[in-house]
Amino acid sequence: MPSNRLFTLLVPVVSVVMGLIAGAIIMHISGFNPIDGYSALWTGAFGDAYTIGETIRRSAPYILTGLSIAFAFRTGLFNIGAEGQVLVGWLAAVWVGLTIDAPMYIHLPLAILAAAVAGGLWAFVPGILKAKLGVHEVIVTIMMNYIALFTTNEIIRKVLTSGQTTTDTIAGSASLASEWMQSITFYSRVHYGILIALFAAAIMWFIIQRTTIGYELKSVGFNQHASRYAGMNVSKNIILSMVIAGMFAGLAGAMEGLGTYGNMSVTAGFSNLGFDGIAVALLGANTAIGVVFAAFLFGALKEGAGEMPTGAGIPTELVDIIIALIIFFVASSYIIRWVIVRFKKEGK
Amino acid sequence: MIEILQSVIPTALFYSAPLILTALGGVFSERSGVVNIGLEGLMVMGAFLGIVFNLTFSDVLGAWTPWISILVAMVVSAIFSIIHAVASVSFHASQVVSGVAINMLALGIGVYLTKQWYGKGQTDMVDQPFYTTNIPLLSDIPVLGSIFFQGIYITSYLAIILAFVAWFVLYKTPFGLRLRAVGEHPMAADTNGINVSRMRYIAVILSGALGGLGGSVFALTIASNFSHSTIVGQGFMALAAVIFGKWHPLGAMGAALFFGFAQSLSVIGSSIPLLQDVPQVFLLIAPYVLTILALAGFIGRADAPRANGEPYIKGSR
Amino acid sequence: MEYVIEMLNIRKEFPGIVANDNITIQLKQGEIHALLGENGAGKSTLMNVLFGLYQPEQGEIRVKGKKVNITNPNIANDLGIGMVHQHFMLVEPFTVTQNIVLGSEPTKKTGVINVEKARKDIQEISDRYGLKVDPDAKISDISVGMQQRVEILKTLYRGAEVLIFDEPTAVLTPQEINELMEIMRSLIKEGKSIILITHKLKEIMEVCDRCTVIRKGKGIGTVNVAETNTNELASLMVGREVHFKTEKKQAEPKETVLTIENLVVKDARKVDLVKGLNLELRAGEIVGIAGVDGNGQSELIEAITGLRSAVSGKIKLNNKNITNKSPRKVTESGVGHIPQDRHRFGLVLDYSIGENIVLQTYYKKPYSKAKVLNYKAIYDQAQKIIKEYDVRTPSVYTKARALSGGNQQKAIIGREVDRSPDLLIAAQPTRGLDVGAIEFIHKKLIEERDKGKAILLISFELDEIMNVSDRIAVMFDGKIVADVKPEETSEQELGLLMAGSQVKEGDPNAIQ
Amino acid sequence: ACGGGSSEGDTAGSDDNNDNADNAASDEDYSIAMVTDQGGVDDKSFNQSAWEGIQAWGEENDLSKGNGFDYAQSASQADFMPNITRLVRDEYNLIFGTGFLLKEDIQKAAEQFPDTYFAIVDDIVEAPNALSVTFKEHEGSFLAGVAAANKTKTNKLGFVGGIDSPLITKFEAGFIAGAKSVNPDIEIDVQYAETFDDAAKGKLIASNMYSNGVDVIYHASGGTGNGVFNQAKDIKQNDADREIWVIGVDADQHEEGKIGDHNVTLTSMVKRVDVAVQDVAKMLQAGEFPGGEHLEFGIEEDGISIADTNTDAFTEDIKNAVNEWQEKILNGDVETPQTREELESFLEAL
Ligand SMILES: Nc1ncnc2c1ncn2[C@@H]1O[C@H](COP(=O)(O)OP(=O)(O)OP(=O)(O)O)[C@@H](O)[C@H]1O
Ligand SMILES: Nc1ncnc2c1ncn2[C@@H]1O[C@H](COP(=O)(O)OP(=O)(O)OP(=O)(O)O)[C@@H](O)[C@H]1O
Ligand SMILES: [Mg+2]
Ligand SMILES: [Mg+2]
Repeated sequence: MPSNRLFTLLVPVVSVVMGLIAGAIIMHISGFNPIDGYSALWTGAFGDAYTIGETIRRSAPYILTGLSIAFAFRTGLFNIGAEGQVLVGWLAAVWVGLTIDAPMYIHLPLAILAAAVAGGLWAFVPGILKAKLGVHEVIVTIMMNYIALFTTNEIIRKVLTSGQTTTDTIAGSASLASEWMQSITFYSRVHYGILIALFAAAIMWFIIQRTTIGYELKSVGFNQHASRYAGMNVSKNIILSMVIAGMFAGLAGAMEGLGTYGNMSVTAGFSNLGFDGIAVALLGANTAIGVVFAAFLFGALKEGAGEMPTGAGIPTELVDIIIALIIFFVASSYIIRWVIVRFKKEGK
Repeated sequence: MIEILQSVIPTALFYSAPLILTALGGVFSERSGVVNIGLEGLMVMGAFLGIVFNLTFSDVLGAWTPWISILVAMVVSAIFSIIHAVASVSFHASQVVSGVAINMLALGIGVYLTKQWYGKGQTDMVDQPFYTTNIPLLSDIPVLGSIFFQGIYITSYLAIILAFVAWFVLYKTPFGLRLRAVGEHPMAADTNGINVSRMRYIAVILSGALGGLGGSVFALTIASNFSHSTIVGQGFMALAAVIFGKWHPLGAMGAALFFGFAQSLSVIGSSIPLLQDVPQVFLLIAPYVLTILALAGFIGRADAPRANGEPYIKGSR
Repeated sequence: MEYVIEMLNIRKEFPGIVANDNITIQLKQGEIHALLGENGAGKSTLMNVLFGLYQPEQGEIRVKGKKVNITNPNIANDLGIGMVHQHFMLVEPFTVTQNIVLGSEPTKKTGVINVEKARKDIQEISDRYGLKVDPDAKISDISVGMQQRVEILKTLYRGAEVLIFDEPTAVLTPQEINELMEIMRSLIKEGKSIILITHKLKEIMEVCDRCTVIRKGKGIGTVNVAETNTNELASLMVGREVHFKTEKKQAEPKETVLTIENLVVKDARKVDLVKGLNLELRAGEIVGIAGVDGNGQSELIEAITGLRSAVSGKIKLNNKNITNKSPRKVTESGVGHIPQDRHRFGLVLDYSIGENIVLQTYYKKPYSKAKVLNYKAIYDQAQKIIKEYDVRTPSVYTKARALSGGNQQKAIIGREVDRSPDLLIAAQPTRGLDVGAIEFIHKKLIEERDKGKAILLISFELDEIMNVSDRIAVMFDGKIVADVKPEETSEQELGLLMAGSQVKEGDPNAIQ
Repeated sequence: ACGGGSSEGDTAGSDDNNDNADNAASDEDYSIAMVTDQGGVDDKSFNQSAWEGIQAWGEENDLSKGNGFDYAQSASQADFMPNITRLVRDEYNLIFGTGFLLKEDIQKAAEQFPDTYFAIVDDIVEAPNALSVTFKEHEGSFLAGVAAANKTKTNKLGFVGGIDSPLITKFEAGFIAGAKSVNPDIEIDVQYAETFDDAAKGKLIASNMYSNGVDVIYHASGGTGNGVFNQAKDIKQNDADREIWVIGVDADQHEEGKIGDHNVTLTSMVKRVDVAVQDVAKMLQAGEFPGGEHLEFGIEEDGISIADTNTDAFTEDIKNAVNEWQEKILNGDVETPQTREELESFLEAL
């Protein structure tokens, strides 16, 4: 049998290729030229410094929501609530960015921390309900999403502004925006947040793989009985896991609040960062490094999609279809493995 | 009080019906051991198909259009759900992953085809939606008649009846016993000569049919057209209803009715004297907070079917 | 010929291993045929082939002389082959009746399951073979013995003529084992044929007619039980001589390590199961707890180890109160625990062997420092344990799940013993293991005793209790009702004590 | 953003795929593009209306899509800025952002790209090269209120808002002021769905309002309004004699109200974004782009009107009443309120 490591690399690559081929077939059937379509997609994502900047910017929150969901998954929990955690994190970051007056080296970390804490607190609720009462985290996180949506809207209207739909722009001392990065990318909105996201990925990897905390969290995820037997506090670990997951998602909110937009608006619906994060996590096989790659893939496809209607007359939804197919192929890696093994055998 | 019930219950019923139907699909799928986060996508498919069929054939089919529309939506969504079955049953895919893909795929296909066929992001409104009716005889019952049988969509009753049918099928027939066995202990079922894969395929396809039904009923009783925002979160609420209802058809129905009731109350709240001065945001979040409280307070722990989410691979432990 | 089943030259491979290598077994009409072999020898695999769960790479199966191709359990059922699996194949939330009829349900005209008919049919069969079950009880609520009877009923309900029992006695109490023997005899009387897998040679001697031995996937041969003895069987299967009675010196008990006073513990259903228990255990002795399953043994262990809270009473370790302390505190004050259910409690099956070896100590130096794990130290330790305790695993990085039960058990024992706890609780440490592994584990327990540790052994095997213990405490109805020396008692006497006789007069819980 | 529901008679979709029509544009031609918000160019609302304006202007000048004028569709908030930037780099002279959601991005873009002209619809930005275009929705809503007050038999009206925001408050305040100006005793039930695309919520609210005796509902709630129409039509279907009405928003929502031989759409408050866009385009061509200014399109500027398509319901009497109040607004006799505070003082003065 070929080594596992090779598979973990081959499967996503093959999946992406197959997804793109399927996309080409769909384009062809619908009467579009796949080459035009994909060159538009490429231009839209990597055509020049500007789009590259935007692709990176778009990937940063995906990395973080992906990490959030992956982290929870690794410890046996399903966090559908990243969506709500993003919103409260966003709000908290902007709130601190607006109301506190401090030098940058205090203000910025404080705003980022506020986002993480808010996301963590939001996830604490499903965590504690799961740990203490056995309430299924999936329902509670879904409900918490709606609660976050309505309450953040209300706070923007009633507390952060007087009846407006968008807050003021945060103080420069709390901003992640980088004039330097913008200037080399033709004023894209790329900001320092990507560094935070990559750092967070490193943290996740470190916690999960290298620390006793990760050891306990995974153990509880695999087998609660054995964990209790081994002296671990199962409730504490469930809560901790949700809270850390929530903090990652909260940070994704900070990307938007402190980086991309510098403010927060009343929204009529979800940002989808949290839901897309599920796909990112799963594409990345719930590992930190996998999530980073998946987020970039996701970011590039979504960013490039914007160019498809103008560049080739193809509806952007085609990209959603392609992403969905890629996810299917990754999910069905069993069959891909099977084919690869077959292939190898024949080759011998 | 009766007045409040008169306005709450019929509205709760129409709100709940699509959730009930979809949740029933979820119950079948998860009872067989296949996690189905794809309910949202299945609803999208159903809504899309229901609307498109209705728009296309309303001239030909007349008053029968909505019924045939939901039937078609049901059948095609059932076929669509085979993708989930193939991935998660035959290819041993992670069922969560496959479900997420179903959600993205359905929305992608729905909107893509809408743009292809109609040249715009949303369809027109249908001419032949469902309308409410009074149920003959029953609606004349004093008090109860006006609460339960006036101004009701037949589809709401269909949903409730189907919940009982689902209960009957799952708990009274050999098919149901086998399906549940497959979700609890597939290997035991296998050694008893039950074809695990086949049962799971059937269950997933049933969830596709019911999800499609739920989506099309939503479209034809509430939304009237299809766009990217026709189904936004209802599938996840249906999933919540499945778990809230402890994977039991009647429980899921109860949970869906609870959601409808809570939503209806939150809207009506502003015209109930007692609640008039409550800031609107509290009414808005009330349904969701109530759900959490109900779960924490007296529903508590719910155990999923033991083998839920685990691909069955013959010959492994 | 008179063979009902013939499996000829069967070969079955798993990735990287040949589980069955050219094995032949022939079952005569009306006999009980034992299948004997070490853990992992390939017995279950062979039987799964017969039952249609696995397809053999090679070989031929004949039923009543006719060649058959059994591609799934349905075909096996149709051919009259039924199997009681090593790990029960029962759907826990279902009732007994539902489990039995599952897959071949009687229905009414309406398509509804005909529960009345099912119940009647089951009653009939269970009367005929003396298989007492409660048809409406949920599986999760009934004893292991009854679960086994349900498994047997399942096969009979489907009209099985040939029954395969895969290690049916590993999980049974002695009483239940006797009942099972009776059942098997009555099945033979009704014309059935049986293949019995067991590690207990005594059982083979008692009920079997012939015995086929396999070793490391290869067939060694078939012997007539009447013409052999346990020693011969054991050496056939292991390939060397095996000692059944473990050599040990006289115990030299020292200071008291564990004191339990008036302990009361409730079970999950909030019923008192330990009812004012008193026990004392000293350094350098092995105390065996004998008792019928369900008399509070599990609750007692869980209370000592902090996994379950005590309602009242006191548990003291080295004179320090450890009542209702957390499992971590209890472990740290010097308790080691080999849990009864190794898959549920003993191991995180998805962790590697190495990670499992530090399950109790990962947070300590040298395995971690400032919460950062030191994998080198962890895997070095694991390497040491697997060498010392002869854990057969491809590597320390292998997932625990992939190990055979015996090797999993050895890893757990290695982990617990190596910490050198003052008190070692060993619950059913040899359940399901072959004689070679049992011998090894018993030797280890005695070694620890000789090092001056206190050992509490809980087992349903009277043999084991008699062989290993220095002192036997009989547990009945939540209390220790007798304290005897193995030399001064017999299995018969213990059996009576365990059933509650000779209890103080006036006790309302005396024998019914 | 408050889009209407959808209706037939789409004009936007057909020309998606033929961007190579070769109408050689003269050298000194101006080019104009727009960035939509999430609604998209076929939202039956201001995005569509703006696009229609741009198309009309393009046709007048013998231009074609992708060649003189174009749009960029945004699927989410994250797309606004990339879309704007792309159009800047494609060297369009004037870029419209439609919808208040684009405010921040247009503001930023205007600062970053001083050589390009920008215009925001429905909000205000401040930059010398950017123009703000808003509408006096309160004026139209006032007239809608007048119409409703004249139509109601129960003296109970309903207002369904999308998201509680300054923009939608303009609709609310204008509507209430108009209705109370006709009859101060009229009650108005105001509810916000807090979303622009939850038809179920719209239907719940409408159902509640109608069963409480409301007979005219004015909605400014985009797709949520679908539910309002749905509920009204359902009631009408069951009881053709029941007098209940919906007032549409943004576009003429006459089609949405059709049910058999009836139509529940009393009228619609129409926002002529197309008119505004064409006006601005002409200023640009004339070299008079009013950068830094704020243009408000009201009744006077033909930017706001009240639809009279449903002649059965929107009777001559009502039409006359509406015209009468429209005169008063035009000649300054009535100052229509835009906020809740202004509404309060307006009502006190009645
Ligand atoms: N599903 C499987 N996948 C891979 N290898 C397997 C599988 N099942 C069994 N094996 C291999 O086949 C060998 C025989 O296993 P089997 O379960 O038949 O042993 P056994 O004789 O029943 O042991 P025990 O006495 O412990 O029940 C084992 O050593 C194991 O490595
Ligand atoms: N998932 C798996 N991957 C690889 N091998 C496996 C797997 N599951 C089982 N096996 C193999 O099957 C063999 C038998 O497993 P089994 O659990 O029956 O062991 P056992 O000794 O019978 O233990 P016990 O009876 O206590 O459960 C093991 O030796 C193991 O190698
Ligand atoms: Mg075995
Ligand atoms: Mg075994």
